Amino acid sequence: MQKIGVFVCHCGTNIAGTVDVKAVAEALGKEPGVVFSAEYPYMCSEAGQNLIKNAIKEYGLTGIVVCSCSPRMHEATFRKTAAAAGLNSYMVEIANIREQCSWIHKDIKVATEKAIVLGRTAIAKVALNAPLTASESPVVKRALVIGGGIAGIQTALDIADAGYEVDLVEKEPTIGGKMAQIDKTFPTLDCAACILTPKMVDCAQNEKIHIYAYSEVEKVKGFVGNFTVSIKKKARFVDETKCTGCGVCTEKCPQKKTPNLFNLGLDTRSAIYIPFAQAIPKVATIDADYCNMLKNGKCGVCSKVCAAGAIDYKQQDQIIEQQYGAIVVATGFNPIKLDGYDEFAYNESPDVVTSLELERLMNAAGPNGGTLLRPSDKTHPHTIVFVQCVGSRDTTDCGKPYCSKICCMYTAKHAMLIRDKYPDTEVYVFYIDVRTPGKNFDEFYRRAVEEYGVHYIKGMVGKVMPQPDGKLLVRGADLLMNEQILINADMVVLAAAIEPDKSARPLATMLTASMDTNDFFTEAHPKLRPVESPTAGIFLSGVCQGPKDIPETVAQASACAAKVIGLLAKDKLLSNPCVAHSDENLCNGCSSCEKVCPYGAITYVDKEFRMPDRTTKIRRVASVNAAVCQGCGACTVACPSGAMDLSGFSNKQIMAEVDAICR
Amino acid sequence: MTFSYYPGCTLKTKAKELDGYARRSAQALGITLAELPEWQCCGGVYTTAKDEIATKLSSVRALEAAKKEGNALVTLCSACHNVIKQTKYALDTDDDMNFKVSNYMGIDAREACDTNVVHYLEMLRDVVGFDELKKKVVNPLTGRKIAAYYGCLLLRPGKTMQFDNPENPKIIEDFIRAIGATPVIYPMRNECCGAYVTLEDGEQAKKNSSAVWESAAGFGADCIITACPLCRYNLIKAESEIPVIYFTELLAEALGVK
Amino acid sequence: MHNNDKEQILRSSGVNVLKCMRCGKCSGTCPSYEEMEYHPHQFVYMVEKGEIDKLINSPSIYKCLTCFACVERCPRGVEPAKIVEAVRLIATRRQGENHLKAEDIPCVVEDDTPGQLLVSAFRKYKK
Amino acid sequence: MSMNEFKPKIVAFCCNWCSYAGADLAGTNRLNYPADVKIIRVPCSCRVNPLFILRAFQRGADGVILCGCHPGDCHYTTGNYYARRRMTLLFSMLDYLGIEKERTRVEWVSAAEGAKFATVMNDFVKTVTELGENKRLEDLRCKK
Repeated sequence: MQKIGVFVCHCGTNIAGTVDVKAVAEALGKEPGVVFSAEYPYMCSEAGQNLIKNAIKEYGLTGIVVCSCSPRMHEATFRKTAAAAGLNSYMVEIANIREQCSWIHKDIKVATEKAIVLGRTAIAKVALNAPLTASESPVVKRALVIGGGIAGIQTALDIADAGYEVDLVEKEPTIGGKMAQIDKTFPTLDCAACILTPKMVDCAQNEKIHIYAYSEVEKVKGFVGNFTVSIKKKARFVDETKCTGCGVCTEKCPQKKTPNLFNLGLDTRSAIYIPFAQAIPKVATIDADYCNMLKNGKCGVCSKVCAAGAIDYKQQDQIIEQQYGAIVVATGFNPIKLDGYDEFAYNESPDVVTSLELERLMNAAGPNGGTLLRPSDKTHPHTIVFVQCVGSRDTTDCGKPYCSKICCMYTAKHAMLIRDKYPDTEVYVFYIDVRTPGKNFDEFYRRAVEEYGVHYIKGMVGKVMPQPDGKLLVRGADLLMNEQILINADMVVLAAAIEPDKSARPLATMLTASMDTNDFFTEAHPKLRPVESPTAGIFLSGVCQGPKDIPETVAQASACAAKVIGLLAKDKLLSNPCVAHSDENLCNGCSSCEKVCPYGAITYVDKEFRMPDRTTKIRRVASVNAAVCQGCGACTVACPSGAMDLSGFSNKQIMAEVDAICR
Repeated sequence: MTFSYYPGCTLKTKAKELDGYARRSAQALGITLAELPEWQCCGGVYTTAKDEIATKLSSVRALEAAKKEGNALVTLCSACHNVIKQTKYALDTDDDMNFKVSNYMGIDAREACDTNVVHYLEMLRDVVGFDELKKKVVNPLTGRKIAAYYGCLLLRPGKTMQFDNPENPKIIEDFIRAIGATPVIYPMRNECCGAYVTLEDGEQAKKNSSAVWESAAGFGADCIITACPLCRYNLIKAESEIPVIYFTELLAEALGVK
Repeated sequence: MHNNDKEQILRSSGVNVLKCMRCGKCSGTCPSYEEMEYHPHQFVYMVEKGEIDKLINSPSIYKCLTCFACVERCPRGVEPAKIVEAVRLIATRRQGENHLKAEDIPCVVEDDTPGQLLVSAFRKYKK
Repeated sequence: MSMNEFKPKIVAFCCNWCSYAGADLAGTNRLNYPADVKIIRVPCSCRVNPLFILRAFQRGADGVILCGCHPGDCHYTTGNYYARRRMTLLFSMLDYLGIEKERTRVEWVSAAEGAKFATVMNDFVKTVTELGENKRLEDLRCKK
């Protein structure tokens, strides 16, 4: 005989405001099997939980239903409550009367009726619940970090510091990411390379960190604590173990017309290259699209000049398979393509550049050795116009609806640096809003205006018009003056919106980690679990989760590492007991379930059965590996004989729910 | 290949050369332009208001007639093209508009107007092909530096017109290359000439139009070509120092049918 | 009265003025800016605030070229030109006397005036 | 019973990872949809046995909707593909039995698409309401 307790939560006024909680408790109290029914302002509070515990003990409850917020919120809480009172934690069901009832309906009568139906449904289900016990699975004490920018570097260093092995996968030939391309950092103006490169060296020297540069993740299998990942090491055509990074090959290579991607194509390099002086690993790479030897077999200069004999034109991509307990995504960002913004003449004039291109133009290791010159004629620019929000906060097809967050600050930085180094250059910044939340951020922006005399104009540029004399005529609105203004500029700098790296979407599919509509990874909880993906064992570091500046990225990267360490520190993980199981007496060994299982959790065994006539017979039956099964239930539907069922979501339970709703 | 053809009123009066050269060139290219019977004036400008129905009916009739002929509808004047194409877009996307027009006309408007509206330039690009056109040129205009003037009507609203990239179009430049001349790229090529405001405020239109031809001339163009009679009128009114002619005139010249 | 006008403008233009984020790109792009008393971004804002009469009585409504540059470049899809048109329609439909009268035409027409100009102007300035 | 008073019974199966979270997000954003929709949480859209849907119609449901992660985004990699195929077959069989195709639906709603969830539900309820009561498969013996 079931003895079910029902607990209706007011959630302050969140539920009680639109649902008559007393009426719900009263109606549900009359349901068959229910022996106790109560309501309380906050069921999740200590007092509320005590109410549940006392009722379980006092009435000897065999199952409880909590009518409250979404199970995604507090199912775990109430399971613990039940367990503390001696009830199996899987004898708990939640009726979601907040997110799926009180918050979406305004009419009290309608919402109350619905809440009763939802409660009734949960009661029908819990009456068929069975006690479940979680099994244990081991944790592989090794982490994978995907992306070698500042986020990935920081996460890898922190995990390694705690004593765990870390593999750092980077798709480019060197780690460093976007920060390596940046000249100075706000709000302190220290040099990005000076603070980044020591960390890169730390990564290379740390025994616990293994860097897979020029590599990509190919395939991911498994689950939290025990992932199996295939990493593709792309052919560099240079043996990493032999190359000393001397750079002679890059000097002697005759193919000098290769676009220098590290400088965003603003200058050229040789076909065999080391992206920048402080690259880690400092190993040459051959660009197969430009190398004459690889393209048509004519050249071989690099091979002749390499004293270490590291050049290997026959090198192939290599697949490495490795086990991990946790995976960190740190895939970062890129500025958007500006093809949809031809009104700013970006494709037409070389003197219209993005902010990241300006970083390279101003960088001492950049194409002009740190002197700011116009790309078109290499002259010194006297008037520079900055345009903010190019593609950010833009709901059209070519833009991004979100604020890219970093542009206001880096533009203030650029403006300030230019005014500092070239006081004869006038700098105009068109802004919609200046957004500077952050420590010392607004002070920084104000310094640009008050100390450096940067002209901030509230308004937007409508069009940039290249002139026959090479100038750029900028037409924009000055909303505070209520004027349309024309500025004859030498250069225009566009603060292009940032977007998640294109590799993130296929990676998310491999990891079965969810993403939002902008291709940023979603966090397990937007406030309380910001560095974890909803998929167990997947963690998020840096801009792949949302726009961030460097201090925020580093903070999140360390937070992410802490979560990974917390996981790796465990020897065993309790696994989800809501897994499939097969009734051997019904199973006919058809293999339908095995074919649909995405995890390979089902195998077939030959088993001896006693027949009614007292003989024995060997039959082939399905057997589920509970540690590998993730509980999707695909097999339960595929099974033609009805042998396969899913604990926690059994056929009978779901049927009972359907019945209760349709009653 | 046969198309229904909507010339529009100005092409019958002040812009006869735009029409005449277009017909002769089409013939030379093996395309038949069958003028719609009893077409009515498009109204010159599209009224964006959702509660304006009557002003859109002449375009609906043109579309319906073309559909009956079973042809795509070719337009030449930028204004006619803009008005008819926007009307078609409104019928396709605005249920209320479609409902009202259908009731008034006693037809299922969306269905009855389901025909492609193609500008003459689009026809050259997509049906003839600029490569093919190049082969048919008998009198290439080598050495001529020509500025394409798009104005606003062909390009905008970009989502509706689907003509070319509204901020950096290239169809007329490609056309110029096909007839052997050199295109001149200048930033004002997609800015407005002042349009009908010339009746309201002649100075304003003159200012707008001057900015256009001055920009083209500044980049070294020796003439400007357009598809719009009003653009041409305004530029000439603004005392353009370089000739402003219809693109069909150059086409006819290049094909040797001028 | 004001509210009726505002509703009529919103309905006939189909524009959601609340989408505007006040960037001013429309006014940064408008070829008639200098000639206008109220500028494209002000049209959007003033309609939102219900300041319709000021707009109706301003010559600005006859300055818009319907060139759609503001519509094309607006990052929020607000379509200011459609707002200007809707305001102008309120004025021309209400006035009883049109902004452009048939008897004005002969003195502005010259030999080379294209018919396109006359029909366009009639459509924009007269009901 | 006049059309205005008719309140359809609608069963929505939502996968735990995307669509149930999407429904929660619709709630968090206070996006209204009719109370006629009652959600059953399942681990994955592929857990939904065609028998559950038949049972719902047998017990008098007027519409059944199945929501899962977008194709390619399934938490279990391939579950929603199985669901899609199964439901295509089931729905055409139901259509043959007289349960109009409009009464059954598969929709992909991600955890970020609260607004889509509400839109889908509003539209589905409207469609089913217009179709009226489902009498085809209802087992009157199940009625009290």
